[in-house]
Amino acid sequence: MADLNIIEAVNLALKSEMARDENVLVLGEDIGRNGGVFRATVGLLDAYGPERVIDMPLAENLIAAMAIGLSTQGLRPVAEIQFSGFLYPCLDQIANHAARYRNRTRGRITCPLVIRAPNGGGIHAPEHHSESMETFFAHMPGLRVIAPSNPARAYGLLLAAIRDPDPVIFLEPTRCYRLFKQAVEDSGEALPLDTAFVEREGTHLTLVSWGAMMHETRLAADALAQEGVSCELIDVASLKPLDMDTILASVTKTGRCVIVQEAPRAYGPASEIAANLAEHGLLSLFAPVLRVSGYDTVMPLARLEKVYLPDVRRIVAEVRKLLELAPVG
Amino acid sequence: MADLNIIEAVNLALKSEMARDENVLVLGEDIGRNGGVFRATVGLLDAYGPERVIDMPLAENLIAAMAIGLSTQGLRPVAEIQFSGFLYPCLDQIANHAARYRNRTRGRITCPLVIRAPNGGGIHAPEHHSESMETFFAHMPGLRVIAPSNPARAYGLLLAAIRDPDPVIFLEPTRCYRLFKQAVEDSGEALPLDTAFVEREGTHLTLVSWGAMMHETRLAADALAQEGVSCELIDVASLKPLDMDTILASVTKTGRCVIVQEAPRAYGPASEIAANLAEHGLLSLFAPVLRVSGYDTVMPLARLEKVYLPDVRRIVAEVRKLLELAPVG
Amino acid sequence: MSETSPSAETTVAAFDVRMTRFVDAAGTVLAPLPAFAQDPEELRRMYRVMVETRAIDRKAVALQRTGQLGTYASCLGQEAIGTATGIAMHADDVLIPAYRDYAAQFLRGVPAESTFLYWAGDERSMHFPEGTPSRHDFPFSVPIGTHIPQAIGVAYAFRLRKQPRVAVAACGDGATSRGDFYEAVSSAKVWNLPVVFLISNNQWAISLPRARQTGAQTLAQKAIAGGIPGEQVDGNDVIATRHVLERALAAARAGEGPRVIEAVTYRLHDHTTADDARRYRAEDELEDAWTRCPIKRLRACMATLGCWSVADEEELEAQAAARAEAVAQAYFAVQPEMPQAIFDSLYATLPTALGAQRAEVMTAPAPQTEH
Amino acid sequence: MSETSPSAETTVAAFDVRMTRFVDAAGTVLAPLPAFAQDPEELRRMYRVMVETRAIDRKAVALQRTGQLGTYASCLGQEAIGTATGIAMHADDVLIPAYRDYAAQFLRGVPAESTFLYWAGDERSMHFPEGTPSRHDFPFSVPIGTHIPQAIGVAYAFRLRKQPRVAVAACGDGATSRGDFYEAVSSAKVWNLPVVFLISNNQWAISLPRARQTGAQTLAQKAIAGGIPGEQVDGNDVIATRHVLERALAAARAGEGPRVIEAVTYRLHDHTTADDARRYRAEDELEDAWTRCPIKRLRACMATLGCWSVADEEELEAQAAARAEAVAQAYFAVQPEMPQAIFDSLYATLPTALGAQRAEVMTAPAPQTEH
Ligand SMILES: Cc1ncc(C[n+]2csc(CCOP(=O)(O)OP(=O)(O)O)c2C)c(N)n1
Ligand SMILES: Cc1ncc(C[n+]2csc(CCOP(=O)(O)OP(=O)(O)O)c2C)c(N)n1
Ligand SMILES: [Mg+2]
Ligand SMILES: [Mg+2]
Repeated sequence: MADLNIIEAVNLALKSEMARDENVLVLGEDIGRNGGVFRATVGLLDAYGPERVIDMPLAENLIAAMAIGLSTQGLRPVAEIQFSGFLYPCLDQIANHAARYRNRTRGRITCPLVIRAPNGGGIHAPEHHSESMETFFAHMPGLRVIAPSNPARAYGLLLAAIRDPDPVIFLEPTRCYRLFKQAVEDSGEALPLDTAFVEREGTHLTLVSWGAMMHETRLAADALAQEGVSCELIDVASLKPLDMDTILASVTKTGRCVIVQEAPRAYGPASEIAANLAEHGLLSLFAPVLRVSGYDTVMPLARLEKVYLPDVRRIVAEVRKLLELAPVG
Repeated sequence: MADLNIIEAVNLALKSEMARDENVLVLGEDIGRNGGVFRATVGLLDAYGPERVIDMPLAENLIAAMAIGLSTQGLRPVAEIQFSGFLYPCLDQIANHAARYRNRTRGRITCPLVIRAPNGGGIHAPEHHSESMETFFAHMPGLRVIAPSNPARAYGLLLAAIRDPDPVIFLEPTRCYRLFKQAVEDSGEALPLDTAFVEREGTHLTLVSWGAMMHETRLAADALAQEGVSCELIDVASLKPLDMDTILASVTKTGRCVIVQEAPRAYGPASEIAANLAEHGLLSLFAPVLRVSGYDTVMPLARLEKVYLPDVRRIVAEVRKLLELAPVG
Repeated sequence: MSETSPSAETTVAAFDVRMTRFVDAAGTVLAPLPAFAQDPEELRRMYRVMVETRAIDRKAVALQRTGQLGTYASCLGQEAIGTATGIAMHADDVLIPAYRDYAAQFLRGVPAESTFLYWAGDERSMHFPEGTPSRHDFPFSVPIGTHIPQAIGVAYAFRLRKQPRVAVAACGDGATSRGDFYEAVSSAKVWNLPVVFLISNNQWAISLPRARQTGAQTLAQKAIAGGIPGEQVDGNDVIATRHVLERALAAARAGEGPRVIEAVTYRLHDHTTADDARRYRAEDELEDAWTRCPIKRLRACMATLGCWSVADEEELEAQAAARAEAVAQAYFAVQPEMPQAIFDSLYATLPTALGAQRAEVMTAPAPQTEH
Repeated sequence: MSETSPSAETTVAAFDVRMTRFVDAAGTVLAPLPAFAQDPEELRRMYRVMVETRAIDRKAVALQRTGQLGTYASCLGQEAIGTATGIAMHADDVLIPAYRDYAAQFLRGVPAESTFLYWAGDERSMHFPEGTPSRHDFPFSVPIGTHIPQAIGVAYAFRLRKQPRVAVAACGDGATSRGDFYEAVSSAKVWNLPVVFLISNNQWAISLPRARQTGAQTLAQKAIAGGIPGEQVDGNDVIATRHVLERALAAARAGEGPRVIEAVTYRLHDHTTADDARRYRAEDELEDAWTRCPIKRLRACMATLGCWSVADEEELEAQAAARAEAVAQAYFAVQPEMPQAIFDSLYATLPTALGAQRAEVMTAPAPQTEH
């Protein structure tokens, strides 16, 4: 049981699953000798050789297509896309092929692949390195979309993603890669997909988030606890399929909900959760469902990225606003 | 003033605007001599010549990129993408470039371009021809996304889109291209962007839709009127920016809302509207906000596409369900 | 501008593109035939496949014209390429086809009624029968060219597992304008993969003529961008097409790496039944193209070689018509799928979250079979 | 498999790729120099630009190392290409650059402090000054290669308007693996566009060596896929690079169509300041590459030709250091933007729907300038 950060947990999951299943292979740009620009694949080349650790030419569309081809042959490719903004060239292959082969061949051809990528900003990276890409994938039928928020979940959910017989998009929280450590056991045990995690129980309101924003949301819950506000904290973890049961159960109890996302506000993932609450949870709601989100702006370059990013201050402010509208107790 | 169907209205808008502004040009696959696979560009080649009516090689990424290049030089390209499923290869250029040049050059380089494409199914077309693509664009900051539902709006909104100084995605309702006619005057007058249209006033509930589903929704409103249910009917028309003011004003009045979309349910456009209602309209709502939508399945091939597509029956059924939960008067 | 002295410039690489043809349009044999073509039975076999394919193809068009089938893409005039492909490939090779490669699919075990079912809009058409070579194969890819880079993954899997198998990725001339095509060609040699890129250049991509698709003089030369051999073949000469395909497949199987083949042919039909080529294509061009028809050519060649008679022709015509009719009947006999089928192959196991949607569909009125 | 008789195959197309070099690594002149290079003042000018660019580049790296700049991509070793480009282009041509083309940008009027500001993460860096040639130019495109097909649209606009202008689309070796690159090359000749594709082949794309990027022997030959001329040039020989660029630009301007130039060079720095090339690159390869440094080469050449002295060198070094320091100071002097700037250039007019978001940002605590 070692204390690992998220990138180390990802690395451990890859190592562990490559050892367990020789059909697992990794591909991506600079993932071999260089170990990946974030070091997620460090050590894999030495351990498993260049045939299973494939340095790719600079073409994300090819990476996605090759992963599809490999997966149709029963291999379990785990592709890395270097930065979130470079996922766009993969969308055609993923929507038009990976997510469809099983359905369109009525089960004959399947795509057990994983596409991993860092997601979101906050590390002062160059342009196009800081996008939040959840919505694009979560709206595509036939996929699974996972967004882990801590090392243990990154490890357990990545194992689950690799073992899943269908294509999984695995969006890792860039800014949390090295932010904190957690004890992670290399147990080989996968966490369940399709399941939201109630991270902390509370009574006054439900705070929902995933990925990098879980960290800010957790800190906000801590701050609010100081003020006597008891937050139930939910890590969505699996954006598609979305575990609304867990969220609804919580909101039924608390009657208040704030959802925190880093993606631009309009047509973002939080809207899907809020829409479900407006449909299935309306009678339990004491107050409007609020979304704390990135703005509907292009992701700013480093100097202004903090203006864009939701943070503890904004989350706490929204919660206070909510509590003014619908005071507790 | 001629009676035109939607495709004729699109054609008229293109003709009219090419005559008015020599900077307008059209590009796409088979749009020249062939007049486009849906005939939207019929007659343009003869009228304006091959330099302004550009038959493109088979590469949608190139079409988007070329449109961007042209637009940076002060031209007003209107690109046609042949079928909705072939928009995916454009997403990279649109998200990473078209939607950003103005912002990232602080106003120096701009992209006054339009990308037109048929959107949605229902015409028994082959695979990948029937997708609903709104969400992908509506989530991208820096864009406008328009989805006209009738000939007059197709004409007026397309003029507005071409004249707009920013990139506009113009999603046309495939199944309504030839479904009905309407008197359309070639007035050269653009309709306002950013504006939802209240198509019919009503008191019991608000029905919201856009594009092809407006037609089914209108028919459902007719059927419900027979039963004495008075529906206010809103055509969103501009999905981005979204005119929530008009929708909220209506729901404030009716207290009930059903949103109809053809796209898959999860993370679809209706969710954004519902989320806004859950945030800004909660106190007016007598009943849950319901979404009638496509299912979270791959768009089925022709034989089962009707199973997927929302229709009058499903809309009426949802409305009845709503009225059972919150009876009127 | 200054004149460059010759010594400032040196040639660092040189390439050429060759074209193979054994039989000309009149059926005349131009060069000693490859071994397989010296066996009359082989010639008759290839001819039979082409004629039957054409009969089935015509039946599909007829069904569409009478409202009994959806939009259909005919392979009229391109039967030689599919036939050569289906014969040249080994059973456990993988075909990643374009939508006019019917003959190849039939030879690999796809029942022709599946083809009809596909264009009628039924996903079961792509299930392909167990126990046939087609079981390995990909369905058609409607988004043009997007299947081609997937062949890189398929061929990589063969190499990784040291299997003597080859992936054949087929496409049209239009597809070669796409980044997808190029990214595959550009990278295939990096891993020296067993993959053959087969272009059916039928001169048109819907209404865009080949010359306006790209500045390249040949499509074969697009191979040079990936440092791999590219060659042209007369795609209306089934002997030549089979010959170059067998050669390329053998080379790939032997570890000699990838190759591009441009089979030069002509689309004798409209693009699909939804198209009217008279809008954009000159009648005389079409008439001229008919003189190079692959079926006519092989028949003339066989007649000259004395291995095909009028009686043979009549018998085959009758057989082919009967087969086409049988295919239509088999197609008509297919019962519609249940509505919930749209959920049942979406994931290996339907996620709980989708259970309610599936249930809703099951209570909806049953769909009627439409064509 | 049968033996093919020679008569069955004919050659239908042939191509070659040539390489131009005037001055070798030691500075020896190999062939009569082009006219511009016979003027010592021109040689000194090019040398000065390269040396100043290197000084500014080193300053940027130093600022990054001391936490005063974000991730930075150095052009160390590639100064000749940017210099040649900036000189060869006309003022109203359009440069669609890659991120190591600093010298070209400086020559076209981009202030070096803008470059620093860009890597610090400030969008104003791409506004470029009015009245300079750079005003026409594109900013860097971080998504590798995606800017290249945009050049097709730019060049098309020139042709449509009958303007004698050329678009220069620049990229690295890695970018040539992308469909974007290819779709531009493949289509450019369809309209015979005035566009020059300039590849800076610096042998590495982060950690991927050129040989594993593509099976092609040269990158210049990728031009053949589009039926356009492709040539190599020694990208560390500023004279040769300028010569082939001027020739290509003149040809494009004269209506002779598009061209690909592969400038062969070497990335002497890490990929960016966030990279450590020692992880994947052999030290001796780097040492060897230093022997071909473009600055050293031109200095040796000028010394031989007698138009550069030790005193000249010392004076230039001092000037360049002063300029780099001045650039840093100008960069430090830039005041931070206001938070609402993230809304203010998003649309020509901010949609009403976004007004509330902008207002929210204005009431938030002001951001601090960070590097
Ligand atoms: C990505 C994409 N864009 C556009 C289309 C519409 N379309 C279908 S077939 C076709 C032309 C294909 O030409 P080619 O590759 O030469 O094949 P052919 O039809 O001639 O066999 C086009 C443009 C498509 N199916 N996919
Ligand atoms: C689409 C895309 N994928 C990946 C990256 C990450 N990345 C930045 S530079 C680079 C290598 C570029 O190589 P090359 O084109 O040779 O240019 P060089 O850096 O050598 O000048 C990569 C992979 C990117 N910026 N864009
Ligand atoms: Mg074709
Ligand atoms: Mg490079």
